[in-house]
This record gives sequence, structure tokens and C-alpha cells, in this order.
Amino acid sequence: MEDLRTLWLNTGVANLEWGMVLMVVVGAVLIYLAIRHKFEPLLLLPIGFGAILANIPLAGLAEPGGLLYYIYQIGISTGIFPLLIFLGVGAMTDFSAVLANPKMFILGAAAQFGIFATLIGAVALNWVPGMEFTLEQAAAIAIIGGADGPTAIYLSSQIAPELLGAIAVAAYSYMALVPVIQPPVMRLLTSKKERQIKMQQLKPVSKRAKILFPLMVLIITAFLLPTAAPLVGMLCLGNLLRESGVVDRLSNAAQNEIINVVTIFLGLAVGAQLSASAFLNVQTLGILLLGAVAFVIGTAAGVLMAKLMNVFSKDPINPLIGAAGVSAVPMSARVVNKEGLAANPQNFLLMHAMGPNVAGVLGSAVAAGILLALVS
Amino acid sequence: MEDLRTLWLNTGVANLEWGMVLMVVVGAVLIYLAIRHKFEPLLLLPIGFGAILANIPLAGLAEPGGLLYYIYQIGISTGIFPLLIFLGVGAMTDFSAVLANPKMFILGAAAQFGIFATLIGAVALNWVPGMEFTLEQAAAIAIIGGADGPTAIYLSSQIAPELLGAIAVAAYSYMALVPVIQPPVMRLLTSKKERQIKMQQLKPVSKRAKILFPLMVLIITAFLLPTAAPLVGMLCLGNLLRESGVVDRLSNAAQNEIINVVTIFLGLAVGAQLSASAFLNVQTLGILLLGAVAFVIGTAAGVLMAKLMNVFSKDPINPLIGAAGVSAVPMSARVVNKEGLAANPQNFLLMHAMGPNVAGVLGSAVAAGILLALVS
Amino acid sequence: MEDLRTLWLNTGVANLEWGMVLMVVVGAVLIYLAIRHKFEPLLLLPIGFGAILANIPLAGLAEPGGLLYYIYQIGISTGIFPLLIFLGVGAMTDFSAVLANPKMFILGAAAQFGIFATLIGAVALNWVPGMEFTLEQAAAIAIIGGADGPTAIYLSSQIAPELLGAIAVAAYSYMALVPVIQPPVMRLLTSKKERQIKMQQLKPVSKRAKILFPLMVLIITAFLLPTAAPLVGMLCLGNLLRESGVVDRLSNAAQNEIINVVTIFLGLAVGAQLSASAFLNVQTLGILLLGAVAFVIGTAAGVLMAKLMNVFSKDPINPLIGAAGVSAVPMSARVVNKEGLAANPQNFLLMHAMGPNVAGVLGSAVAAGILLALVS
Amino acid sequence: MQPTMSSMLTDAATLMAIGMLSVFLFLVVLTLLVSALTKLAPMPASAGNEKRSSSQGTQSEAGQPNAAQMAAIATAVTQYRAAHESPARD
Amino acid sequence: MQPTMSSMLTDAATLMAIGMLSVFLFLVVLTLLVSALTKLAPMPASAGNEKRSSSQGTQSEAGQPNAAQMAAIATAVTQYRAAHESPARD
Amino acid sequence: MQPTMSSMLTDAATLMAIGMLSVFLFLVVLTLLVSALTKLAPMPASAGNEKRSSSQGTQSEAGQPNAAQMAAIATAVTQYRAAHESPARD
Ligand code: NA
Ligand code: NA
Ligand code: NA
Repeated sequence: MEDLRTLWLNTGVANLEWGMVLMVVVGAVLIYLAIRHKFEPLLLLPIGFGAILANIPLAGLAEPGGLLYYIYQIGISTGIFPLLIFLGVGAMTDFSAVLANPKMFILGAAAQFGIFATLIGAVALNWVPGMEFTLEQAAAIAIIGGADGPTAIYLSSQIAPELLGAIAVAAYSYMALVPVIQPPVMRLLTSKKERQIKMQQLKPVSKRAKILFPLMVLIITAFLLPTAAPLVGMLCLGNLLRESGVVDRLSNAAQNEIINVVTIFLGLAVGAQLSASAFLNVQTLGILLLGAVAFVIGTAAGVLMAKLMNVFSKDPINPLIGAAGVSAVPMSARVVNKEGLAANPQNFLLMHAMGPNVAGVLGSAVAAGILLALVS
Repeated sequence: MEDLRTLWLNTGVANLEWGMVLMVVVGAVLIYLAIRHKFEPLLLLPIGFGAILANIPLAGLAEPGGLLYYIYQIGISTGIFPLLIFLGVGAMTDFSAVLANPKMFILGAAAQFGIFATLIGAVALNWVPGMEFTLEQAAAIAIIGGADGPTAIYLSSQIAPELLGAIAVAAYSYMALVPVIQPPVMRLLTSKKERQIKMQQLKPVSKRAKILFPLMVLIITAFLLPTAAPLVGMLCLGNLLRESGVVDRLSNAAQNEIINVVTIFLGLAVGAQLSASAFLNVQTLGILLLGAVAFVIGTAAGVLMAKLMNVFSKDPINPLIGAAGVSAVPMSARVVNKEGLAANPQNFLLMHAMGPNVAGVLGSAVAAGILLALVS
Repeated sequence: MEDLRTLWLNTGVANLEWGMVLMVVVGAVLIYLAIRHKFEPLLLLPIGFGAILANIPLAGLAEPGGLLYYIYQIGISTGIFPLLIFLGVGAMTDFSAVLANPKMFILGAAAQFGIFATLIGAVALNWVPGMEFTLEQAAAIAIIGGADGPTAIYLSSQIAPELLGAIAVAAYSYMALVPVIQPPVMRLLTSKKERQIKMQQLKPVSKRAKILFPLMVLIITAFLLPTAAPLVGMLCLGNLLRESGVVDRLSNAAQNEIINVVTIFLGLAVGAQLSASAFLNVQTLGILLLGAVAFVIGTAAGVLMAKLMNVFSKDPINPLIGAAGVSAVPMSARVVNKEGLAANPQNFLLMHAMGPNVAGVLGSAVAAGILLALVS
Repeated sequence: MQPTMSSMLTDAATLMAIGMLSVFLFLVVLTLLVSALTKLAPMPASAGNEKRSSSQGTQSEAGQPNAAQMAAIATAVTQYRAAHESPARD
Repeated sequence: MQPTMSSMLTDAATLMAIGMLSVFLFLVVLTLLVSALTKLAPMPASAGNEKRSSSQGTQSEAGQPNAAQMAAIATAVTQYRAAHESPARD
Repeated sequence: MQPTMSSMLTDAATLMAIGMLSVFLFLVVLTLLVSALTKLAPMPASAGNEKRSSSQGTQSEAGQPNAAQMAAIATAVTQYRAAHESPARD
């Protein structure tokens, strides 16, 4: 009898709280979006599963001694996992498109306006009763506008870990929603004639330039913005492994073994931050709202800067490619390509959009470094 | 001279103890069985090697500061390694056979009787002078009857780490001995006519059902038996990675990189628990005896339950497949197939036996959860 | 204004020290040698990059809380990373050449004279003003003569971690310079007639002998030199995984996933030890000098021993193969082959040189064990 | 502190009863739910074909190989694996 | 301790100004340096060919495959990948 | 505490003597045991063939490839490796 009672007390039913049930539903929704609608499945599936695991009553998976707790402490608190993801991203990224046309870096800079405008928005939301964000939290939320998952997780883990779950979910969700969010903004700000602009073919880039590029970026970062050195440094290391051509074993390890294994653990540990008390509150609504705003503003800033550059540029620039500056590689470059084809079925913008796109990865890492330097 | 003396004092010969020599022999025997007789070589080879390494005098590989000590503390004490193995097992397991014929779950439940009967046996062994098992130890020994290595290691690491080495060795040895242990029991409890029963072909299972299955198992576990959530949760995550079809990178990482690397370390760390004081005692004899008993009882319970089900079932059920309920995937399903062919050369039972077989994996994880809830 | 000032104080330019700039240059030189001249790129590229990262002012990557700090503490201080590299090296090494002709072990022993002679040299350098080496430091420097990177890193991390960076750089640089350092020594000590000696074809080796070999080495190590057991043990485990033929999954994991991932991290963490204060001093000059001496003496000792053995041997021995005893697998075996062909275009010595070559790996691990036993 | 033998045996017997009950309960619930699941998510008629064609679409336009090609392919894969598994120190 | 709303807004606005300035500064510097880099390290005329021939040298002496072989090859790789990706418990 | 120069040199010399002795002792013992080993476990006459046929048995029934197939195979593997090594962001 005693044992039966113990067993009953050990069931989940006897320990159910409504918050946990709701969080399990949130996890299930994320998994549904990942599998059915292919919303960034590599991250949202593990995040959703981690959310369910962490909210199983009594199992204690996210409490000291539990698997998800260990993973979080080892990989997220320390910043190791997002940095290793950046290593893999560096090894997977071909910077040729931006090396062939360095002006594209400007578009990658412009699109970061989404980050800094959202920062003001987050602070302004303090006027709304029940919503309160410190400057650190506002900065962590703003980085969603960088459209770069690991950057958002890294910055958030360093300056606002209490918001990490909601920020990561918002960042990856909006990255998945890029094909929905960006096109209306792009069409609103451009004329059909502008969208039909054809761009000149890119010149090929020498192997030496590709090898020297990551080293140059690293040195500039060291001189100008050392707080961005962890993120930018790992990105550059990965890219150097890739382009050097003498360490294919290591480049492949960074692109496959390391990034795959870390992605599973990163997703689980981020999902484990989705507790009812941390997620089911009005702040999360604010984060979701601000995230969408950040994407819209970033897209608009990129497109407008491209229009401005087109005025002064010798070679024509299609303003659509400015939208790719938010990064969300390679999703937003594909969106640009699709919009370009819609305006002119012969206008293939994919390679041109890859320039601002990879520049945007650097841009948001730089923005994260600035926020780290000034806010924390 | 002083140096020569120091060197001599640093040789193994000068520090030899008989216990260590015997444990090196035990390690060598495990390696021999692994290589020559293919006894679960993926685990028994590293375990045997770990046993030798840990028993080298002065090397201190299993003492604080030594490699095997670190691996044990990081991966076994915390339960991380067996859980990662379960992740990989989930990603490698196709549950179609049991989804096509859900009654097979009942056989996976029946075979767990081997666990609980052995629990009583272990307690009863306290009558034997010199043998003394607490209830925690008895439960850890009993789980050998689950015929599932990582489950045994996980439970043992949580409630009876002092017996971990012997329990792991017994579990994997008997899993390798399934083709020797099970057939006599199966033949004793069935008539030739029963063994000749042909079963109906399995219906195919939809992709959607395969995707929803791991999520359903997770939810049931959360409601009914949260203490099983770590093991069952990682199994379900692995299976969802596999079946979702949208994260092949992660599924492959779980099935290859993660499980292979963890297997090496898990084996070494488990082997390092095989010290003379922990292994060369009468308790180990008890564990080996009880392990064999557990397999026999589990097999018998599965076969008898299949006979019972055959009485009531509309479709014929060959009682042999009940034996596969102990799990030991896919070894016991192959044994069932072989026995079926021996009775009738046209009777291929492999796919039918896979049902109880994978159900048995779940069954023993559930049993481990119950023991964790009630014993620890 | 305040913020602008904060940002300025957070730039690298405002915090630049000359030592850091010089170390960044050192890192860049290592990367240049790795990419342009293929100097052991798998190690020297990550080491060079780690040196740059660690010397970025304010970024704190090598200080507590930084990525490189964590990697160093987890993998180098504990000795885990060099041991895992040895596991992979074992799984990649085919000992057939030395099993077919066991006398080759003697050449692998002779070449270790480079280590012990350098030990005296390092102590003697204490006469030079400003250079001061303890016996521990002298031993760690001497192991460079073993021409084996992971052995040098392991020993150095255990007895002289303050010299780790310089020792690792010297070890890998000289391994890359083997084709430059060895040939003059080889030609100086042999006549053209000796270099023309053709050796008998090697007999094939049975699978059983290959399987028993790593176990035998492990047992001898356990009896005679337990302090070498971690290094030799992991080498033997890797080789047993390879030769057993029953655990290909694990062997492949050791040769690929494990060694590739660990190589990236090991290189970064070793590079992070290259701080200005630790590297830019007169001791480093001494280390670089002694390293070159060690290679020369080891090569000479191997060649002279081969000449001696040729006098007494029934079968002819080409003295050139003695040079391969320093290890630096497979570089020095290739150098031997090239010198042999230069003397006689029909004289292929590659397979014969592989014997002393792999014997040298064991030889330097044994020497490291002796130094650990007597010095620390 | 030390439990008596008979109390331990009683504990063990209770554990067995409750344990087997719980295992059956769990797996019977699972049986029922899976039966419901497979009824609610039945096998679509064309699922097999769909999968094949999608994998073709993403991986190759080459169509079905003929017998001679198949032989070459099998050997190629064998060779590749052999090469891949024979490790070389680099 | 708690900053007032208006001071926080001022902080945020300053942050935006300095932040965007810095991002632009960083990426403009990068633009200039990359422009210099691509001018200093131009594309050699024969780079593409060089790369191809070197990979031939290290990996195969077989020359260019003909069309039939290419078909076989494409299928072989497809098959190999499919086999590689369909996981089997061993 | 600080050892004198001459005592350190003596230590180092002793270390060299004992060290080289031990290294030789270890590897001579190994030489003898390996000689014994290779005599006790000699190469079976058919080992080479056995290995080849076993790998055939487990991996392919396709028999020996002819020269044309070999060419296709070599190219296939080359192509596969090239494809495998050229990383694509997905
Ligand atoms: Na971005
Ligand atoms: Na089981
Ligand atoms: Na050596």
C-alpha cells in the first residue's frame, strides 16, 4: 500500500501543474512547425523536445544533476556551444560573393539597423504596464534582428540568460518566417523597375584572397572590437580551415561532426530554458513582437541603403539584394532571388544576394560585440 | 644508484598484487570473447581493455587525475553516457514492427517479469553466508534481466555504483549468450506444432504514425512514470530525429558520431570499475548467477504470455516470438527466427519477432523507471 | 560621450601592447608555414590561430571564462587530448613492418638517444646567462627529440606546462623540417655503397600476430614501465580496435571523429599558451636550438646503430633506415626512401623504413614514461 | 537501520507485484493508444512511391540503373568502402 | 539604482547612434581592405585548371569518364548515399 | 633548494644512462617476444585470399570487376570524394 502510494506520488499526473502542461504544448507546437512546415528544423525540433523534457514533473532533467542541466552549464553558460556552431558556420560559408564585390559589406552593415532600432523599441515597451526590460535585456532582445541564431544565443547567454529561451525561439522562428516577413517590405519600398535591375556578373576571386580574408577580418576585429573576437574569431577559424586547402580533415570535422553534435545539445539545452515561469508571461509577448519589428526594420534599412548606393554606384545595384543583409543565410538570399524572378523571369539575383547575406553574418557578430562592450 | 632504485620502484613488477594480475586476466578473457567469439565486441572489448588499464599498478589511470577517472566522473556518474547511447539506439530503431501490431507491446511487458523475479532472488541470496545485497543492489542486479546494456549501466550508476562493473559485464555477456540461453527454454515451453504457427504478414505503417509514436511515448511517460523520462526521453528523441525526415544530419550524428565515440568511453570507464576488490568476491558470483536466472525467467515469461495471447487472439501468434520480448535487439529476434525455421523451413518470424523485441527495449526502460521511483 | 569613451577603451588599439603584436605575428608566421609550406598544417594552423586569438587584448579568450581557457583546462591540463590523439594514432598505425622484422625495434630504441643527449644539453645551457632550466624543464625539452607531437605535449603538460607552447611549436616545426634536417646527417654518416644496400622483402604477418601485438606491448608496459601506461595504453587500444576486425565502427571513430575534433581543440589550446611573456624570451631560443640538436643526434644514433647491426646481421641492413627511428611518421620513412632512391634508383626502402618508424613512436612513448618516472 | 531478511523479502515481493502491474499498465495504455494512432493515421496508398520519387528528385536524375551498371555500382561501393576503411596515416 | 525611463531611452538612443556608427565603420574599413586585397591578390588566369589537375593527380589516373560511365557513377553515388543514410542497427 | 650546476649535470648524465638502458631493455624484450609471437602465430598460407573472399562475402556478390568497370569505379569514387569534400551550406 505504502509502495502504491509512493508510486502514485511519483506519477506525473499527481504532480501536474498547468504551467508545465502549457509548456509541453509549446514544445509540441515547435516540433510541429519544425517537421510539418520545416521551420528551421535542425534547431526548433531539439528546442521543442527540450522544452517538453524540461517540463516533465519530477523528472528533473533541467535541474542540478539532470542531463539538460549539465548540457546547459557546460555548453551555454560558458558560451562554448554557440562558438562551436560559429566555427562550423565559418567552415560552411563561402565568402566569394562578397569578396568579388566588397561594397556589399555596406548592405550587411545597413541591415543591422534593425538591431539598434529594436533596442529603443524594447526600452520604450517599459511604458506598457507589466513589461519591464533592463538595458541588458533590451540589447539581448534586439539582437534577434541580426537574424542569426548562434549570435543571439551567445549574446543572450552572456547578458540576459533569463530570456534565453524566448529569444532563441523568436530568433529561429522569424528566420523560418523570412519568406513571409520580407517580401511585403521589399515590394513596398521598391518600384517594379528597380526590382528588374540586372546586376553585372561577379568576377572570380583568387584562392589567396579567400585565404587572407578570414585573417584580415580577425586582425580588424582585434584592433577595433575585441569583444566581438570570440564570435568573429571562431567564424574566421572555420573559414580558414575551409579555404586553406591543407586541413580538409579539420574543415570537414567542423562542418559535420562538431556542428551536428553541438546542434543537438544546443537545441536541447535552449529548449530546457522554456519553463512556464520564464516563458508564459507578458515579456515573451513583447519579445515576439519586437523580434518581428526588428526583421521588418532590418529588411527596410537594407533595401533603402541599396537604393541609396544605386544612386551613386557606377554599376547598377538591384535594391532587393539589400534585404539579404539581415543574414538568415541562405533563406533571405533565396527570397531575394524569387522576388527578382517575379519582376523579371531572366533576373537571377541569388549570387548577388549572397554577398550582403554573408556580410550580414559578420555585421550581426560585430553588432553583438558592440552591445557586449557597451551594455554589459 | 638512487635513480636505478627509483626506476625499479616504478616498475609494475615491484608493485604487483595478485588481485591486479587476476583482473588483467579477466580483462584479457573479455577481450578474447569479444574478438574470437564476437561477444558484444563493441562493448566488451573496451570494457576488457579498461579493466587491464585500471589494474596496471602505479599508472593510476582509474584514480583521481587519471584518464579513466575523468571519463567515469563525466560520463557515468552523471548518467550522461548511457543516455547518449539511448539517443543513438532510438535513432537506429525502427518501431514499424510493433506499430503494425501493437499487441506485441504486451509481450515486451511480460518479458520484464525476469527483472522483478530476479529482484526477489537477489534478496533471497542474503541467506547465503557472505552474500549481502541491499534492496538498491538487488534492483540494480535485477535489471540485467532487461537484456539492455545502457539501461543496466544507467540504473546501476544511479542506485548501486559499487556493482556497476560486474553488472555491466554480466548484462553484456548474457546478451551475447542469448543464442545459447534462450533456445532450450523456448523448446521446453512450446510444442513443435506451436513453433510451426505461421503469422499474418504485417501491414505497412504510415510515416505520420511513426513520427507521432515517439511523442506519444514521451507524453505517456511524462504522465505515468516521470522517473523513466531520462531514458525513455532520449530514446524517443533519437527516434523522432530518425522518423521526422527533416533532420537527417542530426539523426546520422546520433547513430554514428555520438554513439561510436560514447561507446569507446563508456566501455573504458565501465571496465575501469573492475578492480580486484570490487569484482573478485562472492557477490560477483551471485550477480552472474542471478543474471542467467533473469534471462531464463524473462524468456519463459515472454513465451508463456505469447501462448496465452494465442488462445484469445483472432490472428495466430507463434509463442516463440514472446522470447524476443527480453529485447537484446536484434539478437533474440534472430534466435526466434532460427527456431521458427527449425520447426518449419518456410516460417520466417524475424519481422514478427522484431515487434516484441523493440517493445522490450521500452519495457525495460519502464521497469528501470519503476525501480528508480520505488527503490532509491 | 561617455559611451564613445567606453567604446574607445574597448578597442584593441587602446589596449595594445607590443608583446601581443609580436605574438600575433608569430601566430601569422605559423599559419603561413602551415598553409604555404605545408608544415604539419593539421597542428600548426590551429596553433597559430590560437596564438592570435589568445593575444587579442581584452578579448580574454585564454583567461578564466574564455573558450581557450576552458579547452586548455579540460583537455591539456588533464592530459586527455594528447591521449585521445594517441588513440587515433594507434588506430591509424599498421605495425606489420616491424612485426615482420622485429630487429627494427632496436633502431627505434637507438634513435631515442637524441632525447637523452638533449637532456644533458638543456642542463648544460644553464651556463648561458639568462637561460635557466630545471631538470623537469630539461626533460620536457628533451622529448622534442622523440619527434612525436602528442608525446611532447603530454609530457610537457605534466612536468613543465609553462614551456608547453614553445615545446609544441618546436616539436611540430622540426617534424615538418625532417626532409631538411635529416638528409645531410644521413649522407655524412654513410658511404654511397652502404646507401645502395638492398634489403630482403618483408614476410607477411598473420592477423593473429597483429591482434596479439598491442596486448603484448600493453602487458610489457604494465610490468616494466607503468608510468608509460597512459600513452602506450591508448596507442595499444587504438591499434587493437583497428586490428581486431570486430569493432570497425569504433576504429573509424578513433581515426576520424575523435582525432579530427581533438586536433582542432588541442591546437587552439596549445596556441593559447603562446603569450608574449612565455614565448618571447631567451628560453624559447634555447628550446628551438636544443630541438634541432635533438633531431640531429637522434638521426645520427639511428643511422650508427643500423651500421652496427649491419655488421652482425645475417640479412643486409641499409643504414639509412636507422634515421626513420626518430619516428615523425611517415615523413622520415619517406626521406629514407628518397635517399635510398638517390643512391640506387631501384632501391625502394619505404616499407623497410616503416619498421623503425613505427618502433620510434613506441620508443619515444617509453622514453616519456622513463622521464615521468625519474624526473617528476 | 539494517532491515530484517523477511521485511526485505516482503518489500521485494511488493515491488514485484507493483512493478509488473505498472509495466503492464504502461504498455497496455501504449497498445491502446498506438492502435488508435494507426487507425487515425492510416497508410496512404502511394506513400512508398512518393518517398522513392522524392529521393530521386533530390539526388539524381539518372533513372533506374540497368543490370550492368548495378554490377559496376556494387563493386564501386565495395571498393570505396574498402578504401575508406583501410586507414592511412596522413 | 533603477534608472528612470527617460534616462534609459537616452542611453538606448546613444547606443543606437554609436552602434550603427561602429558597425558602419567596421564594415567600411573591411570594404576598403578587401578591395585592396582583391587587387593585390588577383585571380590567376589558370587557377581553375590548376586546381582540377592537382586533384586528378592525387586521386585518380583514370582520365575523364565518358557519358555511360557518368551515368553509372551518378547512380553509384546515389545508391551509396542511400545505403549510407538508411540506418541499420548492427 | 636550488641544485648546483654540477649536481644537475650528474643527475642528467645518470638519467641518460639509465634512460637509454631502459629504452633498450624495453624494446629488446619486445623484439624477443615479437619474434616468438610471429613464430607461434605464423602467416596461414591462404590468409590473403581468405581476407579478400570474406570481404566479398559480406559486401558484394558481384565478382571481380573488369577493366572498364574498374575505370568507372575509380572515377565514381573520385567524384564521390570530391562531392563529399566540397562543403555546401544546407
Ligand atoms: Na545578421
Ligand atoms: Na528489455
Ligand atoms: Na619517436
